[in-house]
Amino acid sequence: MKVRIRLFGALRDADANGYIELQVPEHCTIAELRELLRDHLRTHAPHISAGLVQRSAFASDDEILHNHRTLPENGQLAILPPVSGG
Amino acid sequence: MKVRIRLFGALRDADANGYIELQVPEHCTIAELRELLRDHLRTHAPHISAGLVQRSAFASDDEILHNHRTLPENGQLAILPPVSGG
Amino acid sequence: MSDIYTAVVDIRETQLDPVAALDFVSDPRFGGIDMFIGKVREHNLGRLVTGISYDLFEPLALRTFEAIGERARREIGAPMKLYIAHAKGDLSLGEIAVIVAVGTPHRDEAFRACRLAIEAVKHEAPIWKQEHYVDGDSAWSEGCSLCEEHREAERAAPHGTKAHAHGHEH
Amino acid sequence: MSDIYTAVVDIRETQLDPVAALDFVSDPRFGGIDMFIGKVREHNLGRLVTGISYDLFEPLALRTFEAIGERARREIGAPMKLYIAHAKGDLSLGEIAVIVAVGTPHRDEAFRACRLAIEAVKHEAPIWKQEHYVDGDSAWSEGCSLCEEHREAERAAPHGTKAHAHGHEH
Repeated sequence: MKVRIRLFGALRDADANGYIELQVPEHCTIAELRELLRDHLRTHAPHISAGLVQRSAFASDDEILHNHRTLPENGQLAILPPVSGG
Repeated sequence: MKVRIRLFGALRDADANGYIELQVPEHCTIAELRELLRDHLRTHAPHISAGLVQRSAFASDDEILHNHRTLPENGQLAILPPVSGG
Repeated sequence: MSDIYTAVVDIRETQLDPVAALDFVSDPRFGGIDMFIGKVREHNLGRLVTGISYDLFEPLALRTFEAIGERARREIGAPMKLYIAHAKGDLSLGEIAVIVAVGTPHRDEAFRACRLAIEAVKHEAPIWKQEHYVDGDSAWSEGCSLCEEHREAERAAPHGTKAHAHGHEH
Repeated sequence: MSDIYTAVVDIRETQLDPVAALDFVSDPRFGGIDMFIGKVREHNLGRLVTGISYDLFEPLALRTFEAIGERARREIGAPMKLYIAHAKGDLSLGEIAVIVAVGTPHRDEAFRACRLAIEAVKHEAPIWKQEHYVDGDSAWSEGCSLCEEHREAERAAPHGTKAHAHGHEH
């Protein structure tokens, strides 16, 4: 399936579109998606640190999705680097 | 000397003028003044409780005057019942 | 002291103004502002309140506010602007009785200084509150003694389950 | 939930409004209001700041604000109105980035709920801050990981003298 991952904060530098699209296996977990995204960025956005991806959370519009979760059916995700509001 | 004691809060009921004037000895302490005021109120404002006078502080315009202090030279004082601002 | 503003506001002339408080404590150095506003509420200790009259000993109240400001400044040890204003006179339900606002570089300092200042205003400033009830009755609030000797006597006595060290609610 | 107001405010359209926040949390039942305002300040970590850009993941930010409000309500166990608004876009020095305001019957509840809410907004809401410096440079702030696994790893590691449990200042 194809997922679209919206980018925020420092991760916006990874793609000027504001999102990244990846082909991933059905029933992929968030942990697996994180690996795939890291591989993708190593090639397409080498200036983004792997540590930043490691410290980032994935989320749907509704909630944070931790490592054991599977992907939302609509394939719409966001990756949230460490937050600094206020 | 004559002192004028301004009244506030619940102690305003002690005298409609908003103050009480007393004749007191020179070099009187605040503790002694408190006794004299209590005696005065027992006669002139018996509805005022002695406990309220006991729990009240005396003050000049500048500061609280504790029991060991002597009277300000200008004879101007205030008696402050327990406070309840805010 | 230009970083500390203190006022007693006669309610017959004007209302207390939160916007003026915020303006006063704002500063390019400051990222955090905390403001406490005390208002007349409709219930107290189970009775329906229609208004509150505040009586103040003004010269000493203003000196007390200044001293509180200096204490807050020492306590937080950071640049700070502080605004303390208290109403005087007859307030209706919902009207503002007191404003304390603090600006500091960071939020923790602002919260700490604001809390310290409002607690001190309530416990130390020569201000008295008379509540008016819907049944036409009025009562001066139980308060906090400024008399050192009495405070010590209260501290020595046990107070049952009340958290407040001197045995009354406010 | 009508007692909790949450908003993301696009700074190109309007500024955050402290008066609107105070109006929202005012209520005849409430004697205490505490309001925290976060503003863009001119220094951070020794650098001169000219402005801050805020990036937000809006749907989740609003849900997070709502959840924070419900948590504050449970925590204080009293009637409460709470207002949380955060700016989005490019802010100049002195402009308001965030407002949290709380109205409750008594002041302790208002202070506690306000503090709880602003801490949660800073540590949990999907919001990112890019600082712009006088030398033309810009940097995204070091932040707080929302990633559970990473938070646990940080908790397990020692952090030297910093008070903040996850090893960065904000």
